[in-house]
Amino acid sequence: MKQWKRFKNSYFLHSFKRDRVAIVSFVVLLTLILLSILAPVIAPHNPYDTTTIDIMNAEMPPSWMEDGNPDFVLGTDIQGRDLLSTMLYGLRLSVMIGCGAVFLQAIIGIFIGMISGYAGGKVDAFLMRIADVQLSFSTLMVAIMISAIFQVAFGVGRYEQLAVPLLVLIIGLAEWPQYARTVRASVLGEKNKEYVEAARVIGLSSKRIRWRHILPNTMSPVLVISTIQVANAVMSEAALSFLGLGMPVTKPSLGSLINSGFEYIFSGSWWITLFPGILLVVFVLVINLLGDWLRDVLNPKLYKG
Amino acid sequence: MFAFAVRRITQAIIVMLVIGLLGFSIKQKIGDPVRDIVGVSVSVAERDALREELGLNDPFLAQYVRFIKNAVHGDLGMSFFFKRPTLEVILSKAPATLELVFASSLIIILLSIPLGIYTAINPRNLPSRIIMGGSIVGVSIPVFLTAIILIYIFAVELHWLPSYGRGETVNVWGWESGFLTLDGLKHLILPSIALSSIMLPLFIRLIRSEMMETLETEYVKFAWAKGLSRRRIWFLHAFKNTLLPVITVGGVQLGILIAYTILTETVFQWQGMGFMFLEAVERSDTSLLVAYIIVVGALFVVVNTIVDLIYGLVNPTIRITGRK
Amino acid sequence: MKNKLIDIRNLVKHFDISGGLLEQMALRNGRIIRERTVVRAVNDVSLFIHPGETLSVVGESGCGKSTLARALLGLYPPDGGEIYYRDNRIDGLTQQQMLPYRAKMQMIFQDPYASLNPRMTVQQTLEEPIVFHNPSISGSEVKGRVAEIMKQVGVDPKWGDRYPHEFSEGQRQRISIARALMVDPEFVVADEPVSALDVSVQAQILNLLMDAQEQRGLTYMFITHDLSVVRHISSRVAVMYLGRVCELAPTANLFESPGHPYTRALLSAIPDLYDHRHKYIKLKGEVPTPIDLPPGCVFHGRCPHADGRCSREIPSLNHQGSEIYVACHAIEEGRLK
Amino acid sequence: MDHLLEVKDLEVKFALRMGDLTAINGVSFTLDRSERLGLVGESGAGKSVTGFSIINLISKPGYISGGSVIFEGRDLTRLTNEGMRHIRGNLISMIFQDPMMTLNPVLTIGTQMVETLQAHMDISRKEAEDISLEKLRKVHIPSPEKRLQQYPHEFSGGMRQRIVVAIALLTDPALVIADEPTTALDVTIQAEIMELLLELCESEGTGLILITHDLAVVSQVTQKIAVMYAGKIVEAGQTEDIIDNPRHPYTQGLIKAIPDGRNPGARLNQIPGTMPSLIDIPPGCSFHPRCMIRGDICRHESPALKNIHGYRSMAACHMLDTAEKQAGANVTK
Repeated sequence: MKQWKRFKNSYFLHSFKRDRVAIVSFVVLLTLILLSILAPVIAPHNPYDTTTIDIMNAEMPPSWMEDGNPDFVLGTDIQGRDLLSTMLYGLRLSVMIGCGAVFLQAIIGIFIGMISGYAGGKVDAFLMRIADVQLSFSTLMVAIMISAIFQVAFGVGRYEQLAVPLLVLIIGLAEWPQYARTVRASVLGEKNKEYVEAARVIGLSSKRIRWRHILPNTMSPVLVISTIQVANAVMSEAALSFLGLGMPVTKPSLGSLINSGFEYIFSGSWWITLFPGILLVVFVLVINLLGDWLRDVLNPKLYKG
Repeated sequence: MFAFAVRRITQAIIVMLVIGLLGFSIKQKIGDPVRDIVGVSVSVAERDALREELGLNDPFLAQYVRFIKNAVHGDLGMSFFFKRPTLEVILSKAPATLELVFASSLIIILLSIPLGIYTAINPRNLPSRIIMGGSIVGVSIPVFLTAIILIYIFAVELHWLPSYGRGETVNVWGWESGFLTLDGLKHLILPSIALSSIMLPLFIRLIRSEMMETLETEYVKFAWAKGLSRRRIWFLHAFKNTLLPVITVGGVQLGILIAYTILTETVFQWQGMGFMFLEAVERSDTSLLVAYIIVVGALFVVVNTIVDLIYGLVNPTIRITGRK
Repeated sequence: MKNKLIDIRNLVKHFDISGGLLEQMALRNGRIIRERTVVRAVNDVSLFIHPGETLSVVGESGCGKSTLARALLGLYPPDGGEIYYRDNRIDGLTQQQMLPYRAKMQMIFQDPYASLNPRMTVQQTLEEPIVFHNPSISGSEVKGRVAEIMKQVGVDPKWGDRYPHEFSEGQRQRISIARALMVDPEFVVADEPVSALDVSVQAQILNLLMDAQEQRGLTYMFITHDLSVVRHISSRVAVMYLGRVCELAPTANLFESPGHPYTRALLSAIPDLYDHRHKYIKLKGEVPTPIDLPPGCVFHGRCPHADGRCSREIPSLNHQGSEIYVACHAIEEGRLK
Repeated sequence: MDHLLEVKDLEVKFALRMGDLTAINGVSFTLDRSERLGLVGESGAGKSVTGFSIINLISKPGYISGGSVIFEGRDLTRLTNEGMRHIRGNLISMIFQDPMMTLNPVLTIGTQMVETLQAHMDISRKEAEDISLEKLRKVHIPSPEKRLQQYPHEFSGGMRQRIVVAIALLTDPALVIADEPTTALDVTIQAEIMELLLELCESEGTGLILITHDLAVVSQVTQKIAVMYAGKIVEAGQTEDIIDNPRHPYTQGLIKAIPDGRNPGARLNQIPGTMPSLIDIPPGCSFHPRCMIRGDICRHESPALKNIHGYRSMAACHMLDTAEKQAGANVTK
């Protein structure tokens, strides 16, 4: 109750209510996430059920166009699946993989960042060198390489079966340095502050100091990059799927849908690419906008402005 | 400065050894050099003989050392598909990719510096808001989607520009260049815009935020108090200090463009290293894949080291004391 | 001879800031050599503190006074020397062995913004030390004790569930003091506790510290660069310069007849509210860095009385009668009165 | 009589989301040629904002919302940007608090000195360098020729502040505004910088506004003092009058709160509470919640700065008579 009251009066909520962009983004994001969670319930068709798919329906334009079919509001894809349903299922996959990957990154990154920042010295130098090298390769390149290796190692068939957990693993492994660096930087900033020394003077164990005193104080930057990392993970997933290194066409994510539609753009079937594209961009954009807003609010420098 | 350079170069060599180790391990685990050389239609006994001959039964470390030695001499193995040394294959594809990256970098640098400075100096006016709004939309559109949209508009609908390939190229001392023909340049436009679309917003935001931070510093305030002209304060006092972090971050980011060439080259069927890499994955051409990883790794390391050295030259603290 | 609560003998603390092996490489005369960069923060410092007194350690930035305090409390492991607490050696103890002393020795910090954990309420901050040191204590007892201490330091106990950012600087400093008092310590190190505060608030905090000392019989080690504060609250003063104690004397003696040439210069530099335009002793040159300490007496390069011996031989802290100790060849030889 | 500088009813506001907050509320003072004034106050008193508003360099979102700053007969608040540029660093220079942050780290000292001269005078680089060398010698920088080529990080804090002083004096300005010039420095260096500043101002006939929280420092350097509290001047007068015979209860409390070594171990006089922030400046006299002698009138009527009967100083207090008794009781300390 008290927490709620505190939250109600907080600067956080206050600045949220004042910012139209943040409110709109939040509402859109919430809607999209709800749509993706409820996809099996609200989607008019089940794109995974091969018995309901008729290849004769392939490449139908949206219902408002000349050859449109009211059964398929946004038209159909190359395999004759209802595009709207496929997109909802695709968004669902993207959200799942994105959140899963960020969760994995966060665990690896926070752990390594904390160890590195608190221990300092050789351990720090070693871990951060790895992070630096990996980052200088770019997370996309690392993800592409890991997935390429996995695909060669597992074989295409197995890889497609295991695509969701593998993508979570790939994107998680590719992007942990972002977290590790952020957490490390804020641990370095916090660990020399006097409240940490005070905790040491009390005699608290370093484990307790790390996780009880320092960690909560690194959470603002972690929160900010978490939003942006979800956007990045969704983008990475889309990129991998677009390259044929991610979700297979039978279980398409937004990226693989765009990929499958790309070839047909020359024959005029723009909707297979455009609609999933718009959905992907809107989803990523609202997360980025919220991330930006969050950074402005949580950054004490701008806060004092 | 000399000591600083020695340190950075030593670090680069260590990183290259580690990348070599990774590449070598991949080759060991999933590659099959025997297949790369003789294909699949050879008897088991002959294969074993060949394994022994190739030293594939030696201890891991010995093989690794040999691998590195060969790599230093430019031998990264044979491509299973092309039946040619992998390095040769990659080098034949490299000009396409490097020209693409160069063109994009040029677009990014030429646009981001003025836009970044402008939005930092006028943080609240309308043009700045439009630029910043555009930049966040920009980072939210995946490169491949930008590429597809560009193709749809300018190639499919308007027929202004070609949609795929490099067009006519000229061979200059072994370098297949598309810069020297009108057709080549036309082919370059869409891919390079698409490729720069991901980094341009990031660069604008980076320059803007660094510049704004610099404008808030005491020394800039002191420069105002000295009665200097605006231009001198903005373009010398503030921008020179903005440049330092922008060089470190920006240099690395430009290197990262190479990663995104995989996406753009796929969309535009641009016959570069990225396109080749994806084909290698599809064909399970392990040697070529590993060679690509090592070459691109070397490229990244070289870029990073050069960026660090430039940073050291620009920053008087490092130039004079050799310390960070 | 009074007994000693704290006895520091020949304490040394150096920090190696050279970084990794590669960072240590340097080029000298065409040869690559390995060069370590060591900050010699505290060099061979000996001090003792009587129970119930306030010993101030003064010096300018980089003189090692804060490092000395932190080494004393075991926050930095010393590189040499011994530390005794009531005749028990406490340097080099493990966390467990140190625990009983943790409840006796506490610390107050400089920055009222950084010294409290921003994510913990005042109640949580104050409860933590007492619960940690007395795990069997009941909840209501803890609450009672927190309220009692909060009242003592002048913070309304009903504000316990507030976070630090809701308080002013002075109140935060009071809370920081309350945290140190929670475990009922005997000895408190105060590291520049009023330097960040405005004069009017500074007076409040100094009064609070003096009151607490009187009520609880506390012993203080007071780290500061502000000599007027030192003069007001301390019984004895140790003056540090570049990691060494150059003079240790009762406050009145030190301010009336400073011995060491550095002390003289330092005292002459304090602006006096009522004595306009008094002459200060100008020192030549710059303070050397603790990375590259001069040989001999660390002050010789700037000292108006230095001679050849000063640049070769490190002076030791010599007894000059009535608890006055000075580390100076000129005084020892009688060249300087 | 013509003053060098006359600040009249200066008002500065900060435009914040919640509305405009008044940071400086009707500050007036004058400064004659070669005169030195100390602006004294605790953090949040508005002394730095006052200093910066003289050369119209308040950080955003602050702006001058009223009053005038007359310098050599011209109202600086009405000047164009270009007109103001010719004043800044030329006729009025500033010295900042932290010498480690004031100099641009990527430009040599020489560049930073020469550009100042060239911004205001049509002279060659060589001539500008010669002037710079001469000024560096004046602030006792050894081997200045070599020093011109060096970067700020090659100097110690004290040296950097001396260079900043040299830059401030390059164009022989009529007025130097020094904002806490020694707060970031050690005592021995503080003494050195202050002596240098005093010596140079005296020899060149430069006016000085010294902004500081340290009354003792001010008492060494300036002839006049203005004490600020919550955006207003509460007391102003000759230095010795303010120090020896403060009239305003805040000034009295402030001076008595300084441990001066005359009474070691005794409880210090403390002013309860803290300076109000801009958001919650109390109505009436802004000092009244902390004042020991407040009366009813203090709660709703803001006192004006006026002459005190029988004294040279001016004070803004309704209860001056009571304050006098208070001071009388303590004057023997």
